[in-house]
Amino acid sequence: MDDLGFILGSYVVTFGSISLYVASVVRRSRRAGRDVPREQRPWT
Amino acid sequence: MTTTSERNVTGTSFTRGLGIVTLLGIVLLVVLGLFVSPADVNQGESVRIMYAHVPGAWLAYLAFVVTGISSAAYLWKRTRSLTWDRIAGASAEVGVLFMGISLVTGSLWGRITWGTYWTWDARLTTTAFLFVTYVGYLAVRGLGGSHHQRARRSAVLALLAVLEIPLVHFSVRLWNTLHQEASVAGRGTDVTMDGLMLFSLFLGVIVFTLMYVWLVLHRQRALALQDMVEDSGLDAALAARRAEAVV
Amino acid sequence: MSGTRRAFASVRATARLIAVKDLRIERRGRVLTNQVLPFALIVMVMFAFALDSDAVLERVAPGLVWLATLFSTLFVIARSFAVESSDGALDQLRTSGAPSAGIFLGKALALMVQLLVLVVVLVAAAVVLYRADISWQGGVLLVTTALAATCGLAAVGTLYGGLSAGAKGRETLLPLLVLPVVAPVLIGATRATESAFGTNGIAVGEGWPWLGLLVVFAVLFSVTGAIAFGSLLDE
Amino acid sequence: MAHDLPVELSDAVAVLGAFPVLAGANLTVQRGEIVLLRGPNGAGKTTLLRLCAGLIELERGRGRVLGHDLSTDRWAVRHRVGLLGHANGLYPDLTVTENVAFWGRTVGASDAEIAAALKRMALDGRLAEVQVSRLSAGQRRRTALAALVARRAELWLLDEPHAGLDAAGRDELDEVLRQAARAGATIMVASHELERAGTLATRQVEVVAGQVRDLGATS
Repeated sequence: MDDLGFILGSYVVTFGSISLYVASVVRRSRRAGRDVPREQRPWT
Repeated sequence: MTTTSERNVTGTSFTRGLGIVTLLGIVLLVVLGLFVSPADVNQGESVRIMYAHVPGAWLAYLAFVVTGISSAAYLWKRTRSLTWDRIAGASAEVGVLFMGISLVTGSLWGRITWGTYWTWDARLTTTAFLFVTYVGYLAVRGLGGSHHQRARRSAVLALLAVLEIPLVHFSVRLWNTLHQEASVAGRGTDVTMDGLMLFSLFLGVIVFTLMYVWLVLHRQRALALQDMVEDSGLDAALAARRAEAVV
Repeated sequence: MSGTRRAFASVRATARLIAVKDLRIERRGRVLTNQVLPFALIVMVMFAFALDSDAVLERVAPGLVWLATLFSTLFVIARSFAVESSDGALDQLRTSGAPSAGIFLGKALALMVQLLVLVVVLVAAAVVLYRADISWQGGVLLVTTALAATCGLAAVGTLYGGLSAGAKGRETLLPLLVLPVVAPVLIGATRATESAFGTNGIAVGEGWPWLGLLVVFAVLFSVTGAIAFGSLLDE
Repeated sequence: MAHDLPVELSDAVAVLGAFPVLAGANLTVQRGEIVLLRGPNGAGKTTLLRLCAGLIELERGRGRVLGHDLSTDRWAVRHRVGLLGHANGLYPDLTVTENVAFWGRTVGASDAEIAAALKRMALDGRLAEVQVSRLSAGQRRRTALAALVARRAELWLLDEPHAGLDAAGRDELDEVLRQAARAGATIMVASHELERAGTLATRQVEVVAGQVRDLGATS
């Protein structure tokens, strides 16, 4: 069926790009986290 | 201090729990949306896109509302705190992400049901303008300056965006109703929801809300970390400059 | 002589002072007449090349007039703030104690006058190049439309121009910020002008609701701009 | 307000980007003083003046200018100071008179005061109706100084005011500053013209690596 690619594609786009975003947030926070000691983080 | 191996920087037990629930929800949503829920009478299988598209679009709008409210909270003297600014920024970023995704999934859905990727429907056009506006907002956030400069500038901009949205929406709608007879509705695209479909959509909204909260929490904390890194960089630079004066 | 005896110029006096100053600079520098207007006219001619059909041109003439206005507006805004930032005048304005609402209104007023000149020339070009024609009633609608639309454009332009005036490298941000916001002006002014031109047999009467939209837009952004300009200009 | 010191900085830090240009500056200035800021390039003289003008944020430390707290109320300082930076703040398409009149009027100066300011810097003659774009660097500096005179500021902040001026212009400038100080204004001048500025100043301070060292009064 022709539509199948579109339907699967939209799920892939949705969760794929969110995963990429999560990865970038985690990467950035790890890099920043190296220079901030744990006790200075208000949420810990 | 240099715990380079540290993996979980912005997480707490709450966000970890939230993350697990969200992941389970996503799995359930995909299974329900793609396999279990029935095809629509009119739309056929393509209705499955709805479970990813509609919640994403709604949450994007919600994210921009949150950005507006936190910007106002920053500007109001009694609640002024950089946390509000970071929530506004994080929320706008997640909103742009969700809205970008919805524009793509929406056009895929449109291609199947309307036979076209894009239509100049009022809601769609407003959404596109909203997307560009918040891309601009994020660009302004990246302009630099001190934390409070950034916060003030972007908060004013966010409130201007709140003013802009109804104007754009209203003008596009007026334009649309007067000049576009062939509307999207009435071309066999109506969805007749049965119980399971409604439940899947409902689940989608919940899953996207959880995802939104998780993302904003983490992003907001990552922004806080970046601000702290800049501050501690200042400490080091300050010490270096003071040492310069002694010589 | 001790203490302050500095008189605060009122918002109106400041606005007048700034508007007169900006227009005088334009009269001497002739950036609008010697650079922006020719650009806008070339764009109009290029549209004709690209669309290549009298019938189509006649139909889209109102849209082209306002599209050319919009693009030219970006240049006029950039010029308006380049004048302030090139020799540090911005710092002097910041330390002058002149009310920022006055600075906003003054700069917006000067911008509006320049945009009006631009629109007049472009409408004339549309009449000549695209064979648009205007009835007597259409003329009234067109004039009010031009006033409301340029007022809205000037308000938005000044607001975001102030934001991008501060530092280098921000000029490229201006179109990204301004264009989505002024979409209602483009839509409203184009439809109103269509009625004024009688494009596609649209009656003049159909243009008035669009004029309403333009007026709402102009008023909203003028007021908001006067309030918000200070915090965008004052770094 | 009469007892407020014109400038009180303690441990003031100001940054450009991530760089601390001022790294803990301490400075107190009394009313009527003419303070010369000396020091090498990049020491932070310009930033110190801009901080006092309320144009940049006080990142850390405490600072009061003319009684206003710099960390919370720096905008209130602005209209009470007169700043002459490296840039002249002039509109090249306007004439000398138009420029001075414009800046005078933004602070509510009368026509007579504007005319007096022009006369004070000897700009009321042939140059009065000349466009600033046709002036030499020194003549532009003169025009900027006339605009400054027309502002009647309480705290004058001058960054290299002598630069570009000829001998006569320098004498006129010094006389203007002395007169303003006698009338109760406070003046801070950053300059490399140590000999000339040294005779003008009542006190000298040295700015080094973002900190201020008092060199004492000059006789």
